[in-house]
Amino acid sequence: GGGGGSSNNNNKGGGNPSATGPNAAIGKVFNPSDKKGGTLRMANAGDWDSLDPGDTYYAYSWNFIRLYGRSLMMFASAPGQDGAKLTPDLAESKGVPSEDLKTWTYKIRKGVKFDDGTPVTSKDVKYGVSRSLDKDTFPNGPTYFNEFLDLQGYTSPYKDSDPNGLGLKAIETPDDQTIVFKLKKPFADFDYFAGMPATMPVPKAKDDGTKYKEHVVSTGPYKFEKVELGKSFTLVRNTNWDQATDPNRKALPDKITMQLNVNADDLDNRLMSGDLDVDVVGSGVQPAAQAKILADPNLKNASDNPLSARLWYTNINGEVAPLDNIECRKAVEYAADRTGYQRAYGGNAGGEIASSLLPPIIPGAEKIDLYPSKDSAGDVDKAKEALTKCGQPNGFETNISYRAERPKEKATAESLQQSLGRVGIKLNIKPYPTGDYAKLYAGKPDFAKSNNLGLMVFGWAADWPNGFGFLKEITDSRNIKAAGNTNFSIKDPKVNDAIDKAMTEKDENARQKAWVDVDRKAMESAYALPGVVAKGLYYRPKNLTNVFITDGFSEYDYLALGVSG
Amino acid sequence: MFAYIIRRLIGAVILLFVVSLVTFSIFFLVPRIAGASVEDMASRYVGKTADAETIRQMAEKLGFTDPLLTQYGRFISAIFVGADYSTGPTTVHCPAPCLGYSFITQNPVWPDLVDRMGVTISLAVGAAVIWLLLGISTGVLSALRRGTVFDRAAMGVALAGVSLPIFFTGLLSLTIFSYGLGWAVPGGTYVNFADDPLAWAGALILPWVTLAFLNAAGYARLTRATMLETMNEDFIRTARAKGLNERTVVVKHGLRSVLTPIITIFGLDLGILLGGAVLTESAYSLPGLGAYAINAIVNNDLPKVLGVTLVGATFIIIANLVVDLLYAVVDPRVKYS
Amino acid sequence: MLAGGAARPSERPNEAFLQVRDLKVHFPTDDGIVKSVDGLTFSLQRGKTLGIVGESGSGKSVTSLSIMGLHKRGTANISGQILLDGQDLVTATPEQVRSLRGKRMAMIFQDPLTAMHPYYTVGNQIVEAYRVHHDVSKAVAKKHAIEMLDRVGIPQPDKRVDDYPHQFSGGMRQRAMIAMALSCDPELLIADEPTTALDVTVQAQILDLIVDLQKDFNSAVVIITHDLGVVAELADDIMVMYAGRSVEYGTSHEIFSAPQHPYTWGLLGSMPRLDRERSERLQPIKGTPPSLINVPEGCPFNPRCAFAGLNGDLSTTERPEFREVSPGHHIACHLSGEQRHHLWTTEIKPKL
Amino acid sequence: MSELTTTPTRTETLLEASGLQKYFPIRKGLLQRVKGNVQAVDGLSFTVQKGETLSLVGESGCGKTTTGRLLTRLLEPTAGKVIFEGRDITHLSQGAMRPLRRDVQMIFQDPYSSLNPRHTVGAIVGAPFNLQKVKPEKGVKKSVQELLELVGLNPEHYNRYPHEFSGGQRQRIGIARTLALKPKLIIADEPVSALDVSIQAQVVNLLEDLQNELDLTYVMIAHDLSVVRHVSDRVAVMYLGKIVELADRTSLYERPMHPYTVALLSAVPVPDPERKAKRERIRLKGDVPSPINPPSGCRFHTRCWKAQDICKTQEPQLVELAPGRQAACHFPENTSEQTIKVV
Amino acid sequence: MTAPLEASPGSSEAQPEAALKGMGKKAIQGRSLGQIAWMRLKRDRVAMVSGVLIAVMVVAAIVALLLDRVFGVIDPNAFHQELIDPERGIPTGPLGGVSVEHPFGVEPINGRDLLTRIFAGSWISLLIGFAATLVSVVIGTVMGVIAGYFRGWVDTVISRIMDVFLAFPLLLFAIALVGVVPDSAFGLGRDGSRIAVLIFVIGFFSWPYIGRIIRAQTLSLREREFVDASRSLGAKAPHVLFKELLPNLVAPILVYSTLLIPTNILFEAALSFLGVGIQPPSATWGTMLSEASRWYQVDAWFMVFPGLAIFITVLAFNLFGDGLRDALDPRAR
Ligand SMILES: Nc1ncnc2c1ncn2[C@@H]1O[C@H](COP(=O)(O)OP(=O)(O)OP(=O)(O)O)[C@@H](O)[C@H]1O
Ligand SMILES: Nc1ncnc2c1ncn2[C@@H]1O[C@H](COP(=O)(O)OP(=O)(O)OP(=O)(O)O)[C@@H](O)[C@H]1O
Ligand SMILES: [Mg+2]
Ligand SMILES: [Mg+2]
Repeated sequence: GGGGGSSNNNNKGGGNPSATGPNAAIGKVFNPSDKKGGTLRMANAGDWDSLDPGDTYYAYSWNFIRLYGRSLMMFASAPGQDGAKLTPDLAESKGVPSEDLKTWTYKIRKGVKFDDGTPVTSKDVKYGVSRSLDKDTFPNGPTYFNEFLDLQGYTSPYKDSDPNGLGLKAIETPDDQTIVFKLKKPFADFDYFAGMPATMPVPKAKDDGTKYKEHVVSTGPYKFEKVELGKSFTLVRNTNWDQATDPNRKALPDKITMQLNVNADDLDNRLMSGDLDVDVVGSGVQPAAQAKILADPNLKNASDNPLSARLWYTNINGEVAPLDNIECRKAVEYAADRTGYQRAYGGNAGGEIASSLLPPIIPGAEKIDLYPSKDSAGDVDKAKEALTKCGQPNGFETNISYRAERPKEKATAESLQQSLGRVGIKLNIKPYPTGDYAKLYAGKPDFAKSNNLGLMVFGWAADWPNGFGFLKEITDSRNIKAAGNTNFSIKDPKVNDAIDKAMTEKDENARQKAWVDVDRKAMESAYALPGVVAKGLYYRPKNLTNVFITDGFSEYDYLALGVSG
Repeated sequence: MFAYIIRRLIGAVILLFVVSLVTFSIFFLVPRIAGASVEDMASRYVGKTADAETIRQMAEKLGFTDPLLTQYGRFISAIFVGADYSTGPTTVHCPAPCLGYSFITQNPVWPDLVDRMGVTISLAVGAAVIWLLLGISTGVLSALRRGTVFDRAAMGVALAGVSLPIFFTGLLSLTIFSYGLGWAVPGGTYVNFADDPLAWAGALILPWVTLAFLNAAGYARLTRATMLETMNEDFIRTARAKGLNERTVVVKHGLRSVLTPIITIFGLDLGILLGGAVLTESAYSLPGLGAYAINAIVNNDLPKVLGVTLVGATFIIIANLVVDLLYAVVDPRVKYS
Repeated sequence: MLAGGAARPSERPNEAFLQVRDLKVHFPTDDGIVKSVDGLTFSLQRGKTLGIVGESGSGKSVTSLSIMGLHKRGTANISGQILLDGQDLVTATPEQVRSLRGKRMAMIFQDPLTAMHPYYTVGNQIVEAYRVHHDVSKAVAKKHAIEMLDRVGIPQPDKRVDDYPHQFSGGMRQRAMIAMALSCDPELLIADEPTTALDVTVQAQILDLIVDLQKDFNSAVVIITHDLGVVAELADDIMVMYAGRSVEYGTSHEIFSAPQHPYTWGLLGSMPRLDRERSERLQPIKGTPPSLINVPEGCPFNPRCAFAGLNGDLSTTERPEFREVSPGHHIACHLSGEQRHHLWTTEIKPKL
Repeated sequence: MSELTTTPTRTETLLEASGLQKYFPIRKGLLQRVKGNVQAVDGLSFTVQKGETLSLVGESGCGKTTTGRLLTRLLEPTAGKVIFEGRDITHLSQGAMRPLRRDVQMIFQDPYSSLNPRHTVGAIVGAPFNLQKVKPEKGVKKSVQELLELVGLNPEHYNRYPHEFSGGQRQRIGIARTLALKPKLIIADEPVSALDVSIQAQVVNLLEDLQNELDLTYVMIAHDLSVVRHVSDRVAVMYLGKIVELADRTSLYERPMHPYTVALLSAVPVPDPERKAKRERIRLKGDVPSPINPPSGCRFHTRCWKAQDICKTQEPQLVELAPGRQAACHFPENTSEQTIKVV
Repeated sequence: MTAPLEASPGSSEAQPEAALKGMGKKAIQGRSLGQIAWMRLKRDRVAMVSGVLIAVMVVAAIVALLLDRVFGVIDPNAFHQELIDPERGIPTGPLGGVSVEHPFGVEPINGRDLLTRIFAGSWISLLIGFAATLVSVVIGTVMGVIAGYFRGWVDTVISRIMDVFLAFPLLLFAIALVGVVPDSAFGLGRDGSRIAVLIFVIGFFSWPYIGRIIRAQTLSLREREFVDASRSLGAKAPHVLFKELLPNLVAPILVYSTLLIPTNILFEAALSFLGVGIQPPSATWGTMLSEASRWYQVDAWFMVFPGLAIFITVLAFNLFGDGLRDALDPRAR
């Protein structure tokens, strides 16, 4: 379990106990209600990666999927940090580890049925996990099971000698209620894995691989009525869902509609005009809507502005001269005007200025500020000093990359161009297509080096709100591959050592401290320029009930929402 | 005439081949030339965290390692005889015309296209009707009142239409008429005509008008110019000499001649629009071919790009053919052998 | 309808059917005022044919368009009088003139291909002309159109009525134009160079047709051309125009046998003729037609006239009056009767 | 007769056409196969003597222009030969033809479209020098100005554009252009038919003067029979792509042999009201048939008042019926030496 | 859509007679076609104003290029964040931050001065408009003239190529190509390669429109006798094409170009809207307008001036084009 009792500043500025007003849905339930009925209208400015539980990786999707699927564990449907705590869902209780932490056993609740009335067994869960291992068919989902389960060469139930597709040795189902996971290496936080959508049961009979996403068989309170890929889908009540088997869900609305690929500004407008209830992507409104909301007290009262476990930062590429010199990297750290960075992300409402990688919302996070400056506007003198030490007293020229379809990253690049320009560091701005940013451009070390990408604007959100979930992927240099990286730049053995230490630390508190150490080491090596910890500005339409921000996903808890209208 | 149509159709097929080949090359060859490896291209089709081996396998599975012509051949053969794709547990047959199978969204492209076509056709045809009415009538009036305040004003307004990009006028119209005055429904609320004709029209009225506003100017100007020219023709003098009243002269004799040039550009415009009104669809969140195409391009989803390109090209070719045939209807002097 | 004009109610036999008095048509343009027609007077009886000849640009077409009221509003300044059966067309409202067009006066144009609408069938266009002035059904009008086509000598008119103009040959088109012009029994027919675009053989056919039809309809006909042969075939009276004015007017016989104006002499001398011995050399009128913006002072013909010097500087200072020199024969020339007679008999006639 | 004195005494052949034929293919159907031909010119044979004027007359569409264009090799003949100064030029390449272009020039029908409206008079008249890479001794400009003077234009008009000139003046510019390289033969395609009577006379006179001065040979294409009579030594009458009669001017006008010639002559309106009553005219019925599908036998038989069965089946050859007089007719008129009055 | 074009070569001097007759001796005092057109154009006040406007813009654009790129006197990218509300990201001042120092106001978020940016952006927008037009006009004219003059299989081949180009969804290809060409291509300076690619893409894909028009005009022009006259003098094909025919196509080419330039400026705007225009921080009117479209609800002033700049340019070119057409058409009076 990840949840610790450390400080959570979600309520900052929202401590007002009154039922309405800004941030009324942070840390508590706004407009609590048990009234059932109505239609919850949601929309998405983009498209889902997949509705298939074995093939999805977006946070909002994991939040939303709980409406139609039940994984072994789940983030509790509760406001604030309680929402980041794992609670058994399909399982009767948390996983029972073996002594060596390599075997985890779960008992499945009795009485849970698929939407066609068939009872759910542990074999369906095993099948679901097994098929999610097939990355040929399901490329989108996470690969934790592939990495941790003792696969012994198993690749896919579709290539299985067992006609039932249950030939995977790493999962055992001694009976219909029991499921046992066997790992290659010990892992204490396996419950997080058990909370992934991949553990949602999939009936083999209904599984047709890539087409399953068009007609996912539900175990949750809602089932699919209509799916139009890329356009919309509708959920209606699943009559085979039994409240008695499910302590976690209220299932208030009768129906949930989802529109895909809606123009983002339009979407905000429709939220504010009451034509729509939820923007499912959960990263907050667009700048235009933000400006509107902040200017209008009425709108502002109906908004929430929570901190999230997402960091916007810029990689400093040590492979590119002269940034291979730590002093030059430090010059960048000093020279950068972080207020400009913050403005690019929408000012105070868009995020808090970050001075290190680990967001404060992560349990145990500490403030580390190695490159302080007045008002965070950058310290020109210090930067020049560092440049001199680096042997580049007049500055140097390098490129800064960003994701083309992200205006905020563009604004960041422009802002850094200005503030680094003050000390003679000249930046040329290079946008690259968002979709291939990690695979073909910034995330491909060869490319970054040969294209002289000294700075690479990026952002990171944790799979889970803890040190491991946040830092491991972006700081461990041993993970760096030929392409498709998430760690673009941090290559420091000291950081790696710190990670190893944190990974093997058994004590929760000490582990948190150890991750803070990773954060500090990473900042010392100056491979990353932290920008802002994201704050989404969420608009909360009037007729929503039971609204609250969950720290599990840093957005509204979709499981709890109801409508009053 | 029949032979002519057949010949044109054969020509059209050849044209489509060329179009598809060039599209194929642009989206396939150009990145290769620009330095992307087969693995780079395949890496788009695997998950975020795939390792090199997975990528290599994917490249093989997608056939990226085959010579380009083999790949193109596969694409073409799929159109005629269909193709089989693995969905995991089974393989599905994508029946002809199978315009490819997207490995990113894991579904065949053709049904998508058919689905999107409805939206685009609704948008294009509706707008076309409006701009034709608007453009031609303005043009005629302007021509008849050449040099008057009306003429200047009408042409000025018409030019305003072409002078502003549609992503701009689109948003403006939404702000004013939808969010401001509440007269029109907001963007992204498209429903099929069959489901609810009223809602369908409601969702489309703003895009129709905006798109029509953009295009009407061209038609108004063309009509005006042709009309001015036509009204100098001898046959107009003859019509007057017969004692016809001015209205009949203008409408029956003058306007009739305007049809030919109008049809020419109309065919082209409509053909292009039917291939996807990219900006309009994106401004109004309409799930049409244009939006689909943009999405496909942004995601580098080659089969979708190819599919949508071919559909667009087909529309243009059909439109051109229809235009040429219409000439013969409108102008009895035109004969095709 | 084809019964000729004998029973026309409005006929006033004593008065000329068409009277043009001091007609002036001026076009203001970028370069100045184009005085296309500048004081033209003539009249025409029913059943008679007037031929108007003159060089290109002498104002023939402008005159005919003025009579028909076909000048574009605003572009032309028209003054003087055009009396059609006593009604002044210059002061009449456009609507009044329109109602006369096609019905009481009709026109045949030079180029029958461009003068017919390419997109409508020949029949349609005749039907249209008929139905503007007659409230009849389409079927009736079509029958009438077929009759008219038959009348002008189109073979198989019931079939050809549905052809488009481009399916007709040049001669047939001109016949169709004539059928259209005559469909409402006009009392005045203006033919502006009706055969210029046609071959000799076809021209002969068309001229015959016009003669025949005029006999049947008893219309007044104005025929405009610059081919003296054509007017000789058709006209009773001939008016010779130069620079927007009439320089000579007389019966056809007189104009050919005893022309009085040097310009007319020039015209006769410059055309090779089949009916005479082949002359060794043609005698062109020297120079080029005058600008209608800057019409030469005095007699407009003076710069090109071989005899301009014969009466001092009168030719260059004073505009010659258009006067009657013998009954029905008018000219505008400063030369005296003897001079003209002398010149004609000694210098001009022998060379023709 | 005075005319006889103008008949050229020299009999040196400058140009000879034999069996000249031009078919324009009509394509139809799926594969665009040739489904027929416009038989625009179908077997013309004639010679042009040095210094004479040969005229081609006939109704619109009978193939006059096509013939002219074949003679100047602007069109490739389908069959037949063109021999210029004893040299077969029928199949010379464009390159080999180029030097010959100096000797054979063409005056075009339409003075409005035959001058490039975007070029100055100087450029137009000087073009032959440039294209043939001839450098006149006095320089191009001087030579052009001389040419302008020669055709009766003001040499100061060198820098004007064609639109500033009247039709007659334009035709003179065109003539000046053809004269630039001192050609031996000029093919004049309806040089005066677009002009006004008075201007027409000026141009006709000019052409005659130039012929005398420069020893030119003309092939004159025209449809105005009066003008043709005035300018020609010999006249060829064409009907539907064929020569139906070829004779010296006097005989042709006074004693036409082919019925078509007779009809043509009688159709010319005569500017003499006295004579119109007396004249007996032959009216041809109908129009010229289509050259795509010309009538069998004698092509004129469909409109001929003398036609008999043989005319439908057998094509009459162009034969010399009297000295210097050829006609293609089974039943020619005026075969005896009788003289008819045409008018 | 393609800009309509009606000036047929037939009409451009269809009746020079008419002009002549009226003019007689005095008017014959040598006025070339250009002079006549110029005279008429001068009288067309709307066209003249448009023409002057275009001239002013071109000069301003050149000045902007020099000031910004060569002398570095102005900095269109300078931030003025003090003018921006840090919470809302939009200018604090009224009317989008209009003030004496910033007469057009400032951009949201970073407060860059709009006047300077519009000024500095003018050269890229106009350059793309002009150069892309030049590319398509040159290709289109050459191909069109060749197809129309030679006819036969040459015409068939070229016409089919035009069909292929027309059948391509241009926007999609622009996006694909712009994304693929490396920024360092062609060794051009800042923005240089992107501008080059945009010019190429826009120009290269829109030539068939003008190609078709020119082909149609050539088809009718080649029937005119001066072409035969030239051939009969021994002119080779290139001479006929480029010395005889081309000068007669000047009117449609000019007119079409003035209509195409604004279309291309808008095209750049559309590409910017789709994210493949000029790269930041360089300003173009298109990028500014597309940027503004994200802010239009809260800072509508942002779009006023870039929108006006595009609007006025497009309007000016169109009106000038109209005027030019009227002036070059002798029938229009
Ligand atoms: N709308 C007009 N505006 C200006 N000038 C005009 C207009 N119409 C005719 N003209 C001028 O009036 C004069 C007379 O023209 P008109 O057409 O009557 O000549 P015409 O005698 O019929 O000549 P043609 O034999 O060539 O037909 C010409 O100089 C002509 O240019
Ligand atoms: N390029 C061509 N293609 C097809 N048919 C042609 C072509 N050129 C001419 N013809 C046809 O050939 C025939 C003869 O044409 P030509 O121009 O030689 O006639 P013409 O005697 O000069 O007539 P006109 O007196 O009208 O100038 C006509 O029927 C014409 O339609
Ligand atoms: Mg006239
Ligand atoms: Mg001809």
